[in-house]
Amino acid sequence: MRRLQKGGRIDRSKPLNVSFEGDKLPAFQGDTLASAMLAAGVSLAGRSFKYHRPRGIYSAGVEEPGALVHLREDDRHEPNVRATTAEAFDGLTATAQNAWPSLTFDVGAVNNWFSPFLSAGFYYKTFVGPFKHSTKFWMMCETFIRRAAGMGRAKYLADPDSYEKRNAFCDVLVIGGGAAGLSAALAAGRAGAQVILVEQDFELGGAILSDPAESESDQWLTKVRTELENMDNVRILIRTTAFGAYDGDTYGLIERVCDHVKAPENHQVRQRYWLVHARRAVMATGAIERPLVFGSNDKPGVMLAGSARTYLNRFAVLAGQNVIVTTNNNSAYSVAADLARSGATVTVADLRAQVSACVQQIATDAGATVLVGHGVLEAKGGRKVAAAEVVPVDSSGRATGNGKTLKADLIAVSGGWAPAVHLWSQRFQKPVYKEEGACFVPLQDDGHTLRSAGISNAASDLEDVISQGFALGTQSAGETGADGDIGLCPEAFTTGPFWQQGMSPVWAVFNTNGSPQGKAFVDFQHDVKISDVDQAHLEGYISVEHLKRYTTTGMATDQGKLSNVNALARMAELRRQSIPEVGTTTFRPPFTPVSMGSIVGQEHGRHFRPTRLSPIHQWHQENGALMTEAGAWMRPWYYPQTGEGLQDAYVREAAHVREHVGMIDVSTLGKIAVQGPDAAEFLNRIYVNGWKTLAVGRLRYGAMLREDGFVMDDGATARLGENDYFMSTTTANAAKVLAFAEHLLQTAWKDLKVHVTTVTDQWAAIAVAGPKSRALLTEVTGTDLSRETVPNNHFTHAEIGGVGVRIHRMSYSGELAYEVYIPAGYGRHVWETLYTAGSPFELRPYGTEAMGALRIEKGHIAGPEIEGRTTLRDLGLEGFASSKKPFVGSILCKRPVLEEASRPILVGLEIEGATGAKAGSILFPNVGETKGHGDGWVSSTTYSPALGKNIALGLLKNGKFRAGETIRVVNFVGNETLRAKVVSPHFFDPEGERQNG
Amino acid sequence: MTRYSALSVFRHALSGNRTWGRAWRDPDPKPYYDVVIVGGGGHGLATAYYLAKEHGITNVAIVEKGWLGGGNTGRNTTIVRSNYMMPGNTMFYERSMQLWENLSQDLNYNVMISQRGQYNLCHSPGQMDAARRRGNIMRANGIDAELFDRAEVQRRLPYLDYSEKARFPIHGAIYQSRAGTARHDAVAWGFARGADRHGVDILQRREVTGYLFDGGKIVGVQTNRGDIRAGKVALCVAGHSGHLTQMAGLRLPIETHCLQAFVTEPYKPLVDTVISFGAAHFYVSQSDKGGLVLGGDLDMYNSYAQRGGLPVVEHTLASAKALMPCVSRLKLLRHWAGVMDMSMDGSPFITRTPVEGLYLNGGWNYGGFKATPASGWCFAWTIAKDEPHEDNAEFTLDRFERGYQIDEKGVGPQTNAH
Amino acid sequence: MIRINCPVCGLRNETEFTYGADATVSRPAMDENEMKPWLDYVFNRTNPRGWHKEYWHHVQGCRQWLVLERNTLTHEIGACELAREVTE
Amino acid sequence: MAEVLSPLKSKCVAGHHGASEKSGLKMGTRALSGLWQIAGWDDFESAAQPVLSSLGLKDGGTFRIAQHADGATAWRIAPDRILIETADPNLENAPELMKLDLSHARSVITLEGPSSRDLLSQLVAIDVTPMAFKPGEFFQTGIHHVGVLIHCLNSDRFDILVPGTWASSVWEALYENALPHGVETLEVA
Repeated sequence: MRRLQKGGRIDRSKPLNVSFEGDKLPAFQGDTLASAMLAAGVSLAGRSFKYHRPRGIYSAGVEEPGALVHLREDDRHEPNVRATTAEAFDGLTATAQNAWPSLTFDVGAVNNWFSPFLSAGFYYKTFVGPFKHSTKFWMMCETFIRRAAGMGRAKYLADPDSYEKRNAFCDVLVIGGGAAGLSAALAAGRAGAQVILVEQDFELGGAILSDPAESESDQWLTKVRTELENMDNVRILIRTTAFGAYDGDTYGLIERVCDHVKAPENHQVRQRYWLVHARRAVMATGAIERPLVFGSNDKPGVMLAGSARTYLNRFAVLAGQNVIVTTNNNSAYSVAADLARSGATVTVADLRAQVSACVQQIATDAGATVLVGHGVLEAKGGRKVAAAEVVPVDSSGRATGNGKTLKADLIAVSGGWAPAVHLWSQRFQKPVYKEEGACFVPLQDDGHTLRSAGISNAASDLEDVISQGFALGTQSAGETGADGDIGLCPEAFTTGPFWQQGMSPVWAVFNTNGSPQGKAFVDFQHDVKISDVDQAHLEGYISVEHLKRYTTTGMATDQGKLSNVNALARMAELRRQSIPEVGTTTFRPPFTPVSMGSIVGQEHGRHFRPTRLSPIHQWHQENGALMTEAGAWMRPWYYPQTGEGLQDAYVREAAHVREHVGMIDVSTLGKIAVQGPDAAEFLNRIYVNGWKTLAVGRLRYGAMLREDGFVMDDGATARLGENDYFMSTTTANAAKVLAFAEHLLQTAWKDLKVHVTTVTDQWAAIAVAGPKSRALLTEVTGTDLSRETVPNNHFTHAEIGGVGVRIHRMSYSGELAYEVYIPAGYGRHVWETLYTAGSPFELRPYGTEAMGALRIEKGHIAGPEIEGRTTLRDLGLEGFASSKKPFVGSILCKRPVLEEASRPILVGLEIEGATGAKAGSILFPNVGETKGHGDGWVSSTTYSPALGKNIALGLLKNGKFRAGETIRVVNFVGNETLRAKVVSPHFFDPEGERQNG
Repeated sequence: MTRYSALSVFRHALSGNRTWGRAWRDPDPKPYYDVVIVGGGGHGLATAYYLAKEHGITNVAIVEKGWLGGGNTGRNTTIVRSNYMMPGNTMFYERSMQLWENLSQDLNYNVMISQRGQYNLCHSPGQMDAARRRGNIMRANGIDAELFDRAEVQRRLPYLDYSEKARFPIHGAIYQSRAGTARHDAVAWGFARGADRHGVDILQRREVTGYLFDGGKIVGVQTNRGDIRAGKVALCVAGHSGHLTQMAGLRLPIETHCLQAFVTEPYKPLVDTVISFGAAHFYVSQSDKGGLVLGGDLDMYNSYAQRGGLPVVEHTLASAKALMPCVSRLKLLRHWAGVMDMSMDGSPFITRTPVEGLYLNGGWNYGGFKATPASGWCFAWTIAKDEPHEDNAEFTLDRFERGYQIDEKGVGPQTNAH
Repeated sequence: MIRINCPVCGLRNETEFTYGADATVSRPAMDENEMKPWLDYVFNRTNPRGWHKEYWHHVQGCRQWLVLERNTLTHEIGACELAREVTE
Repeated sequence: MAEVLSPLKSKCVAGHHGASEKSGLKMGTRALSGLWQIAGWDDFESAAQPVLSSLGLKDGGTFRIAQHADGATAWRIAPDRILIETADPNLENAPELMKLDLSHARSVITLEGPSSRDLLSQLVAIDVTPMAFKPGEFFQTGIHHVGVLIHCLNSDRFDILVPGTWASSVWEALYENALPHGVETLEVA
């Protein structure tokens, strides 16, 4: 292996520092890590998955199964990087993976000796262990298996790089920048369509880049590329993979913006995820060469023939000095010729019985030897190829006589080519089999917006590639209405034998007895041998899906790009069926693996989901509140004083409200404007209680059910005007209630003249609660808020700090209390005005935990009680339901189980002893077993400062008749059993004297 | 039939693995079976296995339109657990767990039950309370459960995001140590081999196209390759239940939805347990091969297409990174989807139907895989005895009429919310 | 990415919408007193393989409820109307 | 009278952020003069006309194109709803028409600069290229899962109306995505 003195497409004026396993590699701008490794003579690149066999560089592209490495270090470390697609950059460091203690001496390689026992499915038959009802033995074995499996090692470090998403729209998306794709983009571009052309490589050209530099093809490429680059309506994205084709003509692309430099700088993103909506797409993705199956065909030094040519012509690396080129088609003759011309000793072992003279001449003219009707039976050597045993074969690949051993350091193989139909298959269906060329191709259907051209469509020759591309580009642009002059199709250039011309469908070489020589691999990365396919067949795993899953062929990081057809061909042979009868597996996205970070873009960490903030949020933060999550909202949980924890703080806050006055930010409540002449009728239907009589200036509590009759939400609604209501919902259900209301109005109740609009953002809201609340508000507003003027469930308009507000008299805490509604932009101002004015009244802010304590003392329900499985009756609200009118859920709430007398219903619990109960504890009778589902559960708990004891709300079977009973409150997961007395849920001021006072 | 063991593997290896017998036969159908099971997935195969093993009913055929185990059995995220709270569910899933724990031995097929534990993370005090209730119900029913606070979760799973930056802070977790994963394909193959050993005929690539009726009673199935008469016809076709009952004139409280699954490239052990994110629908485990297996939410709309849409791909990967920031540079290898029965309360059906001779096993929502053994066991009981076992007594179709919704999430009759 | 042609807002990605429910079931009249029609409306579905009519809500757009025709096998999109303009 | 506090006030501090030597964007906020929704039923358009006329608006615009007059802008946000920005707090009354004050319900994020369309394309799944999104046009869509209204003022200047309680989070999403372009944040005017 060596770097040639001249030629290639590398920039010799730009040497790069590149290292593998600590060894410096001679690399230039334009190299890949793989080409640099080859140039340096590195043959051992990695270890295989199962047997830890040595693996070299097998390909020059995305299909690489062997040369997978760790790239970069520390928090930019990346496992499983294909050396063949990693662009060389200055400062690149790569290390080997899946080998311990070192790549050259890997303990895991011991598996290779045991390989007969590790055949297909062996683990399904072993490791069960001798113990009934125990999984311990398997789990012990599993520990070792897991350590040996996996490929690269991931790190637990957070990614320092950033990513972005971009939405794009175009008329024609061209996927693939080879001859077909360039021609398609050119036609569509000339027609005037908006075109995006994507190429996964860092250069446009596709297979042309594997032709000798400065050949005729280069001139074609330069001409077409230049024209494209000068079109404003064509966007060219290189280093960009179209990884998936999705519904709605949407394509996912990943652009590797900074993977070819050591680290992104100046806020550049590492990768960009493009979501492209393309009216038409041209798939010009080319083909992937197929391996041949023979003994030790996985040994470093065995390489795809086309790749050997790529390394030679693109990277100026001669991958072997003594080369056996073995093939079943014409394409490898260009490889043989180019290698021979570069000074290698080349022998072509062609599996076919007949090869046309002019094709042979291509090789012989360059100095290569051609053996027709010959194949490689086995690659020989230690950690790399040293020789090949070449045998004469019949048309099925079986040896017909003794072979000879030829010295070789490179075996270049070509089993034909498989069109890269992945994207098409992801979107539509299984591709169809084309006998001529023995390959799967997309079904051509004009109804499809994604169509293929060129080699991915099994074009017959280069002229066909270019004209297919040009024609499909023209057609696609035309279908989007672009009708500019497209001119003439760019002339084709001459090239060597075209991809798989003349292919004979033989993919494996066997001994004279029909068995493979040694280990002959179908799937290189997962170590699936042809004998594993045979065994799967023997055991009845004969469908392609069973075969894939039983042997794991095609499930490695290359997703069967190499193994697919050879495994199918073997199964077809065994089943005595054709390949299409055996079928193929479905291709799934992504085409090549994509980093998770790129798809996530900026939506991570704090920006994983948006956050909703009250207009008063900043004040809470500035004043030491501890915040808690409430759906998307952040709410003040409690305002700790020095040294206080949650418990002390909320008890203090709640007690303070009962004694003086407190205020809490309730801006998070859902608020909905219900407007229109039929608003009352609407409320009458959606709430269980009646609304026809509510006067302007008053408000009323309401409960609503789901369509199936369970409680959905509750809250108060005020009548602001004749046709104008202001509904409040719980924080959690605001969006759900609004969408439900809109649904009913727009689908079922179209006759109602009602508009519902969220006004949650319009209003800040502050609850002011406590015996001194009236005095405080009276002073600060100068408005008469007396019991007579503003009784409970009334509201009035007032001013605070010069701001017009609406004051609702209603109480959640059970205290004399008001809710002040303030235009949001003044929310903080009013809060601060109240805070300052409240000083003589000992006003203190309180958080959600204290609010919880207060409402539990009053037996008011909240989220833990409205948990989606409780009925009005369960929650003690049956009295609210009107019997005079139908309402949402009014029929289904009468289903028998929902009316069973024994259902758990809301009760109060007074906990015995000094320890409070935990919500989620289970209720059991005082005696008997604590098994099963118990008699109910604890929904909400608190220490009640007002009562001086621990209390709770719970739902208890027959709760209505169990007042005074002592029951057990069991928290199994906290190892705690408490006793509690069943009481009314209205612990505190059951008559409501305080709130009505 | 070879009994599988390390010894048999050794013995066959010595003869070059060329002497293995078929794991199951490929028989021609008989004209009549006592029971025809429609659907050769895990549930159908398990039903056949237990019909034969527990009830001695061996004149049984499984009719599968494709290849056995080719549906959701081979498309799920392989999690097994028994952390259900609602009466009707709790003991059913615990029966399943107990069957799992002995399944490899019972089937003589290693289905790789890995009881590596499962964490359900909680992100608010309210979620902690809900988790406690669930854990307590489990414990009261003899099922293992532990509740961990934030510090304990951090000690056990140090690689999650506990930083200030986390949008949804981790408050704690409920943990079931007996939960874990199983090798999904092996479950289908193990049951298939077990059923076959008892004489059950597995008829692959045969699609049911209708029923044979005698009066109002179903007495067999029509298939694309001929009719088969049967004493009883049992549906195990979750994802397509509605389609197959429609042919018998029955509408179900079921919609078919698409659930995606994701696997990354293989890595050395990174996550040694199963973690469910409580802030979004997301869970992760790592397969024995090393791929991180990720699961997310439904695609939300009715679908029979076994492929998913991009929004859920984005959502799932964002959840993964939100939970475990280190996954950012790891790579997604493959994503696919399964179609499944989403029922109106999120719970399944194992029941006789209003149509005589027709039995239904379906409505598995997300939970089908973990239920496989108990589903087969209970369905076999129901078919054999014409009445449910107490563990599937509530999985009837009339429960909606009665008002007995088994709604683990409390979200009501909206299939895509379960 | 399903793309829905909202009659108000134009062609938009599914991410702007929420899926509502099967639009082939209609809500019984408010004064329907029988249990059966309500059970059918709330619980039972035809669940077709193929073309389906369904409600979508344009929550991040005009907040209109739409009736969309969509193929559940292929995810093809058909007609889309404002729910309020659909006449049964 | 107290000052209206914008939820974006703490964000709008003059400064340059992100990529150095690049200034692709300016982000800021502006106060709404007043924002009203008018909504009606069957004959909405004629019901709305007196209100629109009194503000000098020809009509309510289309679902795509805002209607603008001196001191008033109308966005037709739904078949029977129009959103109007106007300083006039006393809109005409009309029968069969409901008015709703939303002046505090939205915040405006202002965006301008050569990279503003690029930034929008990072967050909005709609074609925002100059051909597809022209001055005077608007659409309602989502940014970072939040429903917003984006109004194109001229070739590279946009107003984004965001529900106030989400404004801070939407701002941050825009800001994080803007860093590679270089972003100047503007003080509240």
